[in-house]
Amino acid sequence: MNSSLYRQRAIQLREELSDDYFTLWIWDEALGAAGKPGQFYNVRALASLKNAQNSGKIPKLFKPISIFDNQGGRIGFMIKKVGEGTAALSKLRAGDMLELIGPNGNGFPIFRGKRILLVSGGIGYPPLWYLQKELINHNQIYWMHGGACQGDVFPSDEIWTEDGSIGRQGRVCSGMLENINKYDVDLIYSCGPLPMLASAAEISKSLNIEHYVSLESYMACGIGVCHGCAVPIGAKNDWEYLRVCKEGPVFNAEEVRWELM
Amino acid sequence: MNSSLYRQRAIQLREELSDDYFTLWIWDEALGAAGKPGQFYNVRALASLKNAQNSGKIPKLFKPISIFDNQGGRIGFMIKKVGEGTAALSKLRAGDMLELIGPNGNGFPIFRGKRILLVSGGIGYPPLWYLQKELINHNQIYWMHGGACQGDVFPSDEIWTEDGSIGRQGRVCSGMLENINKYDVDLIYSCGPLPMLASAAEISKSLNIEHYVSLESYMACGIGVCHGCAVPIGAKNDWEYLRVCKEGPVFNAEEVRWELM
Amino acid sequence: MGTDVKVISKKKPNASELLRSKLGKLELKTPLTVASGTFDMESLEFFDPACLGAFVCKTITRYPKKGNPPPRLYETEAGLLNSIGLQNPGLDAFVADKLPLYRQNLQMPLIVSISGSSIDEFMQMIEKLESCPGISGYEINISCPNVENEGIAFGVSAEIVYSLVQRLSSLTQRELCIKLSPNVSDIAEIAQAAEAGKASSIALINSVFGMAIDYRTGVSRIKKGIAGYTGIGIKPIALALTHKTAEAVKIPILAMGGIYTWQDALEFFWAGASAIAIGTANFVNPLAAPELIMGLGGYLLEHKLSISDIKGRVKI
Amino acid sequence: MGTDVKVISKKKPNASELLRSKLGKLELKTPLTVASGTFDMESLEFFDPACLGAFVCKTITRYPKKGNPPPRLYETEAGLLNSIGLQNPGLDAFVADKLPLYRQNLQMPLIVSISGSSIDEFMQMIEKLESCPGISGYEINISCPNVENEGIAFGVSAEIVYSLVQRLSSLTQRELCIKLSPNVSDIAEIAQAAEAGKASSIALINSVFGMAIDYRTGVSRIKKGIAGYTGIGIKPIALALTHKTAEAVKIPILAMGGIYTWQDALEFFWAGASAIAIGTANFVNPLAAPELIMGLGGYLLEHKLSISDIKGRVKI
Ligand SMILES: Cc1cc2nc3c(=O)[nH]c(=O)nc-3n(C[C@H](O)[C@H](O)[C@H](O)COP(=O)(O)OP(=O)(O)OC[C@H]3O[C@@H](n4cnc5c(N)ncnc54)[C@H](O)[C@@H]3O)c2cc1C
Ligand SMILES: Cc1cc2nc3c(=O)[nH]c(=O)nc-3n(C[C@H](O)[C@H](O)[C@H](O)COP(=O)(O)OP(=O)(O)OC[C@H]3O[C@@H](n4cnc5c(N)ncnc54)[C@H](O)[C@@H]3O)c2cc1C
Ligand SMILES: Cc1cc2nc3c(=O)[nH]c(=O)nc-3n(C[C@H](O)[C@H](O)[C@H](O)COP(=O)(O)O)c2cc1C
Ligand SMILES: Cc1cc2nc3c(=O)[nH]c(=O)nc-3n(C[C@H](O)[C@H](O)[C@H](O)COP(=O)(O)O)c2cc1C
Ligand code: FES
Ligand code: FES
Repeated sequence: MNSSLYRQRAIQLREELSDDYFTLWIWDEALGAAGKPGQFYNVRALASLKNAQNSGKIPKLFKPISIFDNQGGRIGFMIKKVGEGTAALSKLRAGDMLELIGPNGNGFPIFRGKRILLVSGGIGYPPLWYLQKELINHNQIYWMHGGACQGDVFPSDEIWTEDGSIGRQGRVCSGMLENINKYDVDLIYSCGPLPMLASAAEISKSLNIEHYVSLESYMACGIGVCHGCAVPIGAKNDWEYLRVCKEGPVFNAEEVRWELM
Repeated sequence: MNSSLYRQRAIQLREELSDDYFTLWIWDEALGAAGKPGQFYNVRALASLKNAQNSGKIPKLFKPISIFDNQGGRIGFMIKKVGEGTAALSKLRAGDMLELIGPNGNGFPIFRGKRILLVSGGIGYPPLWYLQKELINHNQIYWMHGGACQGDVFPSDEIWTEDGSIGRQGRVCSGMLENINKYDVDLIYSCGPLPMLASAAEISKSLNIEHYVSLESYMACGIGVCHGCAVPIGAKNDWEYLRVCKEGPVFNAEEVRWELM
Repeated sequence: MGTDVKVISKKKPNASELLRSKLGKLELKTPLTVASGTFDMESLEFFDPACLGAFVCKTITRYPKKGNPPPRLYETEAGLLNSIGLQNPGLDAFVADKLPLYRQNLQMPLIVSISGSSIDEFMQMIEKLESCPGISGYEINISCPNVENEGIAFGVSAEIVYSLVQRLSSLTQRELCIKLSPNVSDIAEIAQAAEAGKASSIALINSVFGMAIDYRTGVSRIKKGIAGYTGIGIKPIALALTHKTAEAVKIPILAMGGIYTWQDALEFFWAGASAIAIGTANFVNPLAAPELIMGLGGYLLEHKLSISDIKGRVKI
Repeated sequence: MGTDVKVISKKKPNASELLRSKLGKLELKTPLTVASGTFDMESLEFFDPACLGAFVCKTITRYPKKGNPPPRLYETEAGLLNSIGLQNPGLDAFVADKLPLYRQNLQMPLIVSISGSSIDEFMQMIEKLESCPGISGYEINISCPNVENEGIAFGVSAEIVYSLVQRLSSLTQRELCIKLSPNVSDIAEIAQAAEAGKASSIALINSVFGMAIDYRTGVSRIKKGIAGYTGIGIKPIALALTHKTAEAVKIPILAMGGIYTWQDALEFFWAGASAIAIGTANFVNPLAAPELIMGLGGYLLEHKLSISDIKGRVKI
């Protein structure tokens, strides 16, 4: 059976990050060669359909998780437990099996010679980690990361928390303008909750700075079949619903019809 | 909260009997005083509804299980794994929690000074074990037990297996007439699969011997509320659907409308 | 008053006030009732009945009904199939034997569920029940999927529902709740017919048509074949139909169908229910009712909400 | 021949013969197809397509459709809510871009699913598609719950279904399969209308109306409110409607609704299906199709059964 898109892989290592965040590492050389920053996998803790009849347990959908790190086949997923699917993932330990579909979607466009601002919120962090590794040798990068509280923040150049428990207090976007000016930014990448991305997009638009966002969406197939993950993309009066899993998850911030989301 | 009918009790001991059969023992003095032979509990491996929303696991119905033994509070359930509910029970070990509703139903009528034949098939064994302990001091008892193969049989006076792997080969009812004559039987109790009970009832009817059967039925509430477990009981032209969980599970064999089951 | 709802911790003295509800003409101490056919006096041995706002009995018919042949039950992956066939002792036995028992033991409004095979039969039943004290209302079951040519026929035609309800409403001042079937093309139309006939509330949903077959033998799991499907698997359907009906009529809705937890209950209030009932959940968790009310009361208190704050306010 | 169904072990040379099926005018190598909107070329990267007897594409309409606003998906306890709104590029783009792709890559019959807002529109579509080679049949979607005043209106009226099907059947010699909605009072009547109009097969069921609400915020999980409910939770409903329809018509049935495993498939054959499709299961288990065919083939072989031995022979 040709299962190029579907795999089961054992967890090699599990790391605890903070209360709800953890990292799962798998090993697959072929996948290591394939995945690009911004791409994601649809993953699931191994669930069997075999006995759906009488198991009392109904298998659920896969969940999209970005590539957090890729060390030539050592692939990491950084995950936040928010609901059922991620809770099942949070129970996995080294040796347990992960089901994977992917890599899916288009990655971030990669440039050289830019002064780049990375803006992430909460679980928007992982795709930008992989991205900055790809960009770091040929660009200047400044990374702002924000979260609700200390548990939501991870290494970056500038930290914001809403409760002020660490770093600067407030929302991460409040500091964007300052840094854009300070570092003469000409390219922005962002990933995080929708309201944050919308604010970030407004700022970049007003300054006419190129800006790529990685969007989230509820997914069923994750491979472009069902059109369930669609978001409105295009010009104000000429947009269409594009699939986060196929044409996305990365879109040009200016083309996202934020007012319709 | 007054929960007289519903309890959670820890398993004190678990015993393996054969491949699919096992016994679970709990300890409850009040229940020990209450239960009579032929009564049953609706039991379930502890399942939580709390997170039904997002657990991926939908709690299922309780399953009726007879009182197999009662040693003044040390209560035993002898169980055969046949489907989902009993499979969940089969996974329980000492210390795990059992949910219990009961005791339910009416027990066997108890007599003295009788020459009794017990006839059981497969998992019809447990209620008769408890019953014979109640009867043994004041009656003469001969117990015939049958099953498909060696794994289905348990201590009794006479064993039948369909595959002949142990005891006499054939169906247990084939030997009834012989024993009825030999022991001058004037009372029969039986429990087992429906076809077996129907044959046994035919034999007792032809000989005009008093006969009580314990019937099985799929149950939802187990306490007489839903009428889901009903079976046709009464005279040939004047019967009604009675509840196995409430008016049963023990019925006079002559009143069971076998032709309608 | 605090003692009315014993399941709610005494530290939160207002939960019982937040839980007070109305269903048409009835004042309910809590918005929780039980689905006809899934709860009876025996069930009250599980918990303090104070968590219930009203008691709905198993449907009775003019004459005794034997019910359907067994097997009548089968549990599917996500719900229950039943085919009871409205087994009941008939109106006279109900009035003679059951009603006194209810009157004596229930500390809450009693709603009597009835079904009939003709408008006349329904009218006869109401007439007789009107002469009995201790009844707060009627649930008119025009939607049982397990009885051929009876009940269900009424449920699918708006005209018949209108004439039935209009006749019945002229016979009683008690709460008149019409229980609808989900197995129709347009439930809103049926609900509007009931409202036009002067029903004082709507109950929904009854069981959905469902079936299961033993894949090895081909034997239907339920003797009669097609049965009534209930439980967690029908929740999305019940919620959609509650919302549709709430948009279509002004009279209050007693909603049910797959409600297991207080979170489920809140979904139905948002969708437009004034009160809710649990059915299949009673079998799966005999303490479903007190746990639901405890959770609901706690949530309302914590968020300083009453049910009327959220009723029908789903954001779409 | 043995190589057609690679998923079946070579030691059992007859499984592929036992799996051969017919759906109306079509000869199928296996009785398994895919539910419209849940499977596309991308899905074929998961497994050897030889396990499929036919390919049903996502519904297309005469003109491009933007689709519904997000969120369009929500997973419930026992199924999936979707509200795609028939997003598709329209007939012309389909014929220009998609059809050549299918023709080039599919090694099996292609069934094109179409929907329209009027009988005329349906007719225009068939007329255009008739001029395109490489199409084996049409699935006429008169049952999508996510499009207002389009499709669904057809699905609930027997008269309209009759006139629609009668016109379409006069336009084509290809397989003409009418896909019915479960959200009707009497599916048998609609199926009979389709048969009278000379449909060559019936597909059922499309999604059931369903809804889910965030209990904390009251926000509908799906932007448009009421959505289409599919998956394991609708299996009992689909099975009941398959049985009802099989009793009512002679033309073959392509059944779907909650089919995940080969055991599910057998239940539908007993109930009267000639072929089956998997939809939501494709998302939950991308290998559902080959696993189903492997299990089904093995079971048929072991018990020396063909599908016609069990089709419609449910014992009630
Ligand atoms: C392209 C892409 C990449 C992602 N990368 C990562 C990653 O690297 N690490 C990570 O932890 N998460 C990532 N996510 C988010 C992750 O997919 C969701 O957290 C997950 O699907 C939630 O599933 P659940 O079953 O745990 O929770 P659910 O029960 O589905 O939901 C729990 C709560 O979260 C909300 N929610 C669920 N899914 C989403 C969603 N997709 N967007 C916004 N809110 C949602 C629900 O409304 C609910 O309130 C990514 C999402 C996308 C689309
Ligand atoms: C009063 C009473 C006392 C019982 N005492 C015992 C006991 O002491 N020990 C014991 O092991 N079992 C006993 N049983 C039987 C036990 O309840 C069933 O085996 C159990 O309900 C099966 O549930 P399941 O979920 O494991 O299997 P399911 O998935 O429900 O069924 C598995 C298979 O068994 C068949 N089946 C299910 N339930 C029944 C039933 N009630 N009768 C006949 N066939 C059925 C199904 O058709 C299916 O083929 C008793 C039953 C009754 C009614
Ligand atoms: C075993 C059983 C018996 C039922 N009997 C009746 C009945 O007599 N009258 C009635 O109106 N509804 C009856 N119903 C339907 C329920 O009242 C309720 O409408 C349905 O079960 C949906 O709710 P649930 O999903 O919470 O169970 C019955 C349901 C079950 C499961
Ligand atoms: C995401 C999604 C999209 C669908 N799109 C269509 C469609 O375009 N046309 C159609 O006739 N049915 C569509 N359906 C319905 C399916 O074809 C099928 O009838 C339904 O899902 C029931 O089968 P299932 O339970 O196996 O999923 C869609 C279903 C889903 C889940
Ligand atoms: S999730 Fe199915 S198309 Fe994106
Ligand atoms: S199981 Fe409910 S009445 Fe017996």
